[in-house]
Amino acid sequence: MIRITGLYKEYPNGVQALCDVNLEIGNGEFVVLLGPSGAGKSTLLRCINGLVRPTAGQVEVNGVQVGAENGSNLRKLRRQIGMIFQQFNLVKRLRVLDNVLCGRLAYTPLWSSCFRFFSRRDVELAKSCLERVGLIDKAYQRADQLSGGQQQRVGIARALVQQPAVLLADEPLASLDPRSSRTVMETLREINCQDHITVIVSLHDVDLAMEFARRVVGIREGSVIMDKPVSQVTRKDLEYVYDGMATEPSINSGTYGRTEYAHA
Amino acid sequence: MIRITGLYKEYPNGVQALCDVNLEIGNGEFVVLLGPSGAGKSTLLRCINGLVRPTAGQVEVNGVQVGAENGSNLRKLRRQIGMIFQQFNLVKRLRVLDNVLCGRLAYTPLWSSCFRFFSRRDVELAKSCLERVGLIDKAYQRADQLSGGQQQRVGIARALVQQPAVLLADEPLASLDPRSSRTVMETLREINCQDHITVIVSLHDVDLAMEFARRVVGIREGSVIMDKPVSQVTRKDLEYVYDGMATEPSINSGTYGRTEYAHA
Amino acid sequence: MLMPDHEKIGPAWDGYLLLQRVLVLALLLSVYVWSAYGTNLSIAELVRGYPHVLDFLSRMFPPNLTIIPELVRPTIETIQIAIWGTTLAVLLAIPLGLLAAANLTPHPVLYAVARIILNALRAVSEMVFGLIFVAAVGLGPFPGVLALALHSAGMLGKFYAEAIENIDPGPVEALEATGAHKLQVIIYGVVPQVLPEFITYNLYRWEHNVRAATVLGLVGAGGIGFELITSMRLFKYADTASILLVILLTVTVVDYISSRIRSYVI
Amino acid sequence: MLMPDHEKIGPAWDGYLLLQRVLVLALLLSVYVWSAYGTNLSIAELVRGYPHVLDFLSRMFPPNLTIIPELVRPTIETIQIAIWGTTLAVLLAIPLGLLAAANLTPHPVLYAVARIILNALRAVSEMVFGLIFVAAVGLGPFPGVLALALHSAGMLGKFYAEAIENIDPGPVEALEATGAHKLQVIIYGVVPQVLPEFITYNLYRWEHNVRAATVLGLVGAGGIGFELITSMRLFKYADTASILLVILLTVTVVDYISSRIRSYVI
Amino acid sequence: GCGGGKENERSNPPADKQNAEMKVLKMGLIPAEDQEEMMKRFGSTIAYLEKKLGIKVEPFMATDYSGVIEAMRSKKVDVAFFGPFSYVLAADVANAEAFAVGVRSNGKSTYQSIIVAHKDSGIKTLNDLRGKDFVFVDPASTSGNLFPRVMLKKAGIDPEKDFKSVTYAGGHDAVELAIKNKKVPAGADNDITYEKMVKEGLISPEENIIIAKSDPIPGSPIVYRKDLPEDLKQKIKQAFLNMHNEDPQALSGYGEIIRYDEARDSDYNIIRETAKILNLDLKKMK
Ligand SMILES: Nc1ncnc2c1ncn2[C@@H]1O[C@H](COP(=O)(O)OP(=O)(O)OP(=O)(O)O)[C@@H](O)[C@H]1O
Ligand SMILES: Nc1ncnc2c1ncn2[C@@H]1O[C@H](COP(=O)(O)OP(=O)(O)OP(=O)(O)O)[C@@H](O)[C@H]1O
Ligand SMILES: [Mg+2]
Ligand SMILES: [Mg+2]
Repeated sequence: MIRITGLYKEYPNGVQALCDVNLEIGNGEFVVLLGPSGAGKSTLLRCINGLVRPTAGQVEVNGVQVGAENGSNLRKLRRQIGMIFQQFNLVKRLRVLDNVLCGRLAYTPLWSSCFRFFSRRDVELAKSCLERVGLIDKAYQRADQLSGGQQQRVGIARALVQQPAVLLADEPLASLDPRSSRTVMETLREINCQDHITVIVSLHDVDLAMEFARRVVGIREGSVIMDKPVSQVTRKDLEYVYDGMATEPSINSGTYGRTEYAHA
Repeated sequence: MIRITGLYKEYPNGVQALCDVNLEIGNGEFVVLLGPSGAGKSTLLRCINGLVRPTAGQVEVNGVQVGAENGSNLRKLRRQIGMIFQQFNLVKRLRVLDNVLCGRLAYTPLWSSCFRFFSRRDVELAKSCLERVGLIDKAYQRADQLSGGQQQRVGIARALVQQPAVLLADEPLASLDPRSSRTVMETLREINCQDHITVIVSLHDVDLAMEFARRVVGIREGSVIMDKPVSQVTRKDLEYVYDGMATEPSINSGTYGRTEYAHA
Repeated sequence: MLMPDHEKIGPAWDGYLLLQRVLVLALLLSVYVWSAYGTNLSIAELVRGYPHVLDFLSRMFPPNLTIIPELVRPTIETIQIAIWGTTLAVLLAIPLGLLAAANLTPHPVLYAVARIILNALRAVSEMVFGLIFVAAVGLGPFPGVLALALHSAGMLGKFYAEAIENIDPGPVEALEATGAHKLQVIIYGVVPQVLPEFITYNLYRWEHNVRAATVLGLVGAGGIGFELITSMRLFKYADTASILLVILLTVTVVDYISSRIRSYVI
Repeated sequence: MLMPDHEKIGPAWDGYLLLQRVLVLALLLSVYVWSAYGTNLSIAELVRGYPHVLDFLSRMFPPNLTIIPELVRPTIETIQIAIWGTTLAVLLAIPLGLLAAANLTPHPVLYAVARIILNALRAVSEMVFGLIFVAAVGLGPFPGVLALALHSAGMLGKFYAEAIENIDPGPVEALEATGAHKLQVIIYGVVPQVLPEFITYNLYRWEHNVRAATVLGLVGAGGIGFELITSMRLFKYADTASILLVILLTVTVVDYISSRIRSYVI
Repeated sequence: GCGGGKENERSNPPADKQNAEMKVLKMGLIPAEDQEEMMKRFGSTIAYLEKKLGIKVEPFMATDYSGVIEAMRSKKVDVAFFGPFSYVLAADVANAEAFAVGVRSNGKSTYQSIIVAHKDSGIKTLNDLRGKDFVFVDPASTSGNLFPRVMLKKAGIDPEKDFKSVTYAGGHDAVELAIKNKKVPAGADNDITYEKMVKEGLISPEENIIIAKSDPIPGSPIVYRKDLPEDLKQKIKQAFLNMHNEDPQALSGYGEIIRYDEARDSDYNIIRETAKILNLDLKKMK
């Protein structure tokens, strides 16, 4: 259960990124955040696990207040919250496998992680997650030798290996081809359905959002301006979220911003 | 005119990223590169302006051989080739406007750029490009204070301000919302049509590719496996490029990897 | 010169900023002129002194290579001292540097304390530490090791701290978000990022400690720096030249090792 | 410890790598033990020397604050010398550092030459430079400035080069791709990335030069370091304590300035 | 005067156990002014001493006397070579006692400060120095600072007031070179360095002219800690005094020394008095 009440965030340079956000997300939900660039999606996600400290308002995850906690309590909370970053945030000089294993750190005794020892189980788990994102053959390469999409998938594997109760995904598909995108979204759905993991994902791909989400939250200029089950989301709603898309001439035949092409 | 013959690229770690690529792209073409993650799209684009040195083969741009040239000749060539990077590659500690102005460096006398002086014309041009990507209000902010999509648009503005003869765009839409994506693609089409600028863009969004491309090149495991005018591209072709997409269960009603949703 | 001016937007920018820059420049210029007077800078003097430099250098040639066998022992001695001096310094500097890094320090008070300790270690010259440790353990290489260790710790700690402040915060955030312990974040997120700098600083400091003639002379530890000073005092400039060659060799070897390790890590 | 092993894939990895690491560890350990013997390390000795350290420190207290007015002039003198010495060093080190950075050097030969020059500047101790310049321009602060400048240039150049090698190549590539001149790439792509390190190194070196007693003493330039040594040699430890306080004050002020400028830039 | 020896009762405990069963004699050597060469060839001297004393002798060569004095104060050094002024300090701070002094081939154990001027400076007498630049060696140097200052004072010259500027060169050699290169018209040095540099051809007596010489300065003494066991002190003293008879080899490598003569603490009172003339209050130096 994630409860966000009266959340404000103003960055030091004066940008008002979030403005009175109120949200309640139940356990096991699958929520997609939609919104134009700069709307505050990343900021909102980062407030949920305490990476960004709100100017005002509160975030509560499973009854624990984020931000009030610190030290080992905060760590315990974060251990349950996996995060996929928009800019990947990999440790570039570490190998892919080590990057993924980083997701297991919170489960590893301090002393043994100092020597870079991970349990055999963790290593197996990491490898299986790499397999899931199709990168097992790159396990021993340095992260900075990967293509954009490959790096993004490493970031996804790192979040999966954490086996969290809540998964925050910030544009996890940005650099992925349609097929990998689909695989990733299916993976997210799988862990959401099977393991009852709450998934909150910000997306720019409206089609995939419509297909996978069960609830859609629209954000614009720091405020939540739409919050509906996916079945009730209309074209108008989406136009409203992105503002002005309706005026585009190329929207036709009921599909959204897409033209037909030849079929074999 | 870009002529690529027998291009091979093997990275020092042994990865064969490109394998006998042959391509000819005429002036004023609008080419979209499609291909799964890790196919070699970025590598190919980077070979065209000489950022990656091929293991074998040649790239010729407007009759000038890339790589054989160096010093001021290479610079003159590169000045004509704008590039939008997948990972933005902004100078994070510079302001947005300065990042965009970097695109004018090759046109600025050395001595005056040393003191960070740009002509009034260049500054105006940079501002108009920022306007085009909708970021004029962030002009005096540091680049690292922007959201993902905003950073990407700064990278696009930097390439536009260069007023190149050839524009290489590596996933320019990755972090953009549908509306911004469309604006960017329209901008690319505009400069392609009006100024006869050759545009080569790698994309993951098949719909947009189909809508804007005039020619589609499919890459897989370092080889060109498809090269057709967009009108002749079939669903089968795309399945072939991404391999295995046909087996996905959710492809229906003639659209590609997309489900219908409610209409208002 | 490359200061970001995020706050200044719009037309006010140009005039205000120009004024500010002109003022800073004028201030800097006057400091330089003032210092030039204070230090009697004179290019003319330097140019006129040119024959004396040649005379000095000519007395160094040809280097007296016959003394090189005698230099082996002092060189090894100094290398050993520098190894321990630098290693102890590193061990001291790591915790201090972590506490003195603004982006990693657990508490502002700890930050301030760590900075003060580092400043004090650098302010107390190696000679003073040398005397203290001679009093404690007598003459020889051991007090030299201790003196070098303490002073070097001040320098290394400061450098570590500032290298850490420069890192990309992204990976660190990512690790924090997994719920990893601070120490784990440091080992997996910070260390790989600062490793090249770490190598640079430590090997530079080692090299510096090999050349640390003054302290080692003071504590009676001898070494290659001692030979250098002695040869200069005896006006045996041909010997001096040989000793400089040996030092150059050591420096070059270390520089090479450093660049190899770094190119492997970067 | 954190070496990447990209090439080793699969099951062969564990055993081979373990062996390699054990061997490296054993080697390192034996070097340390060997050096410990060579330098007569002994913790017992250090612990037993404890009362002598106290005796030493007690002779420093209370610091003789009455001499502080007399220290103002030497302090200002040294600050001036350090300003010019460091500035000249920076001017020399910038081109050398750029050439000695593997990722920026226009040609491997220039790289090698620049590295050799930097190594030589570091190998030739400040004392030797001091003697040369005394011969050239006579006693006083000016030869001190020159000696500090040359030696510091060797150190700064190496640090610049390695800081440049560590930068994110992305922005540099982006600027190269626009057809910008190499110099423009450096000013817009490299400088903003290394600026914080640049500030750290230069201010550190300035601080070091303020404390550079030996050379300045040798060339007859005096200054605060010279006062320090003199007070120690005359066993006026209460004066020594005061001088250390003055140096600590200088160091702290510079450290504060440095951290302010850096936090503005980072 | 302030005879350093007498005031040292406080740190003069009876020879303690550690001394009684001393196995190693630690020796601190400071190459003062003219002795660097000797220090480098000290091996035969060590061998001679070990034979005579029957215990191991461990030498430490230091470039600066303050370390050796500190070590002596904390009883980590038993025997040391000092310059005359550093001896006075050591007697005061570290309970040291002079017992022998080297005699040079000219039969003298003393040396002299000199005032040197360049031939082109037109300086012929001390009085000509007024209004000129002047360079001393180092504030703590006996022959390069203390004695020259007394000479000047006796000639009615106050360096701080009557000279255009006063600097310290840091080394005896630096003074001579500065004068030779006309960077400064005149300065202070001692006769030993002067002669050595002339011999090496670094300066010539025609260019660097000696315009004044000081009273004899007692030579650099060999000292031991006062609280060593009496019999050991005697053995050490005898070993040095008999060196030229028993093993001239041990003197060698030190071509200019022909033997060691006995020295007493009171020989160095002249240094103490000189320091007093200059208001260098040794009592404050604790
Ligand atoms: N570190 C920062 N400092 C200052 N302003 C920031 C910072 N990070 C983000 N912002 C600003 O806050 C606003 C919201 O940013 P956020 O990253 O949350 O947007 P977003 O919805 O994730 O956009 P995108 O889809 O482009 O990633 C933007 O206007 C951005 O410029
Ligand atoms: N610097 C590098 N060193 C080693 N291998 C690399 C490097 N850059 C890319 N590769 C490898 O080369 C192959 C092609 O990479 P490239 O970046 O061209 O792919 P891409 O088609 O752009 O993929 P994406 O859509 O994920 O960006 C990948 O397998 C990648 O792992
Ligand atoms: Mg975002
Ligand atoms: Mg790519």
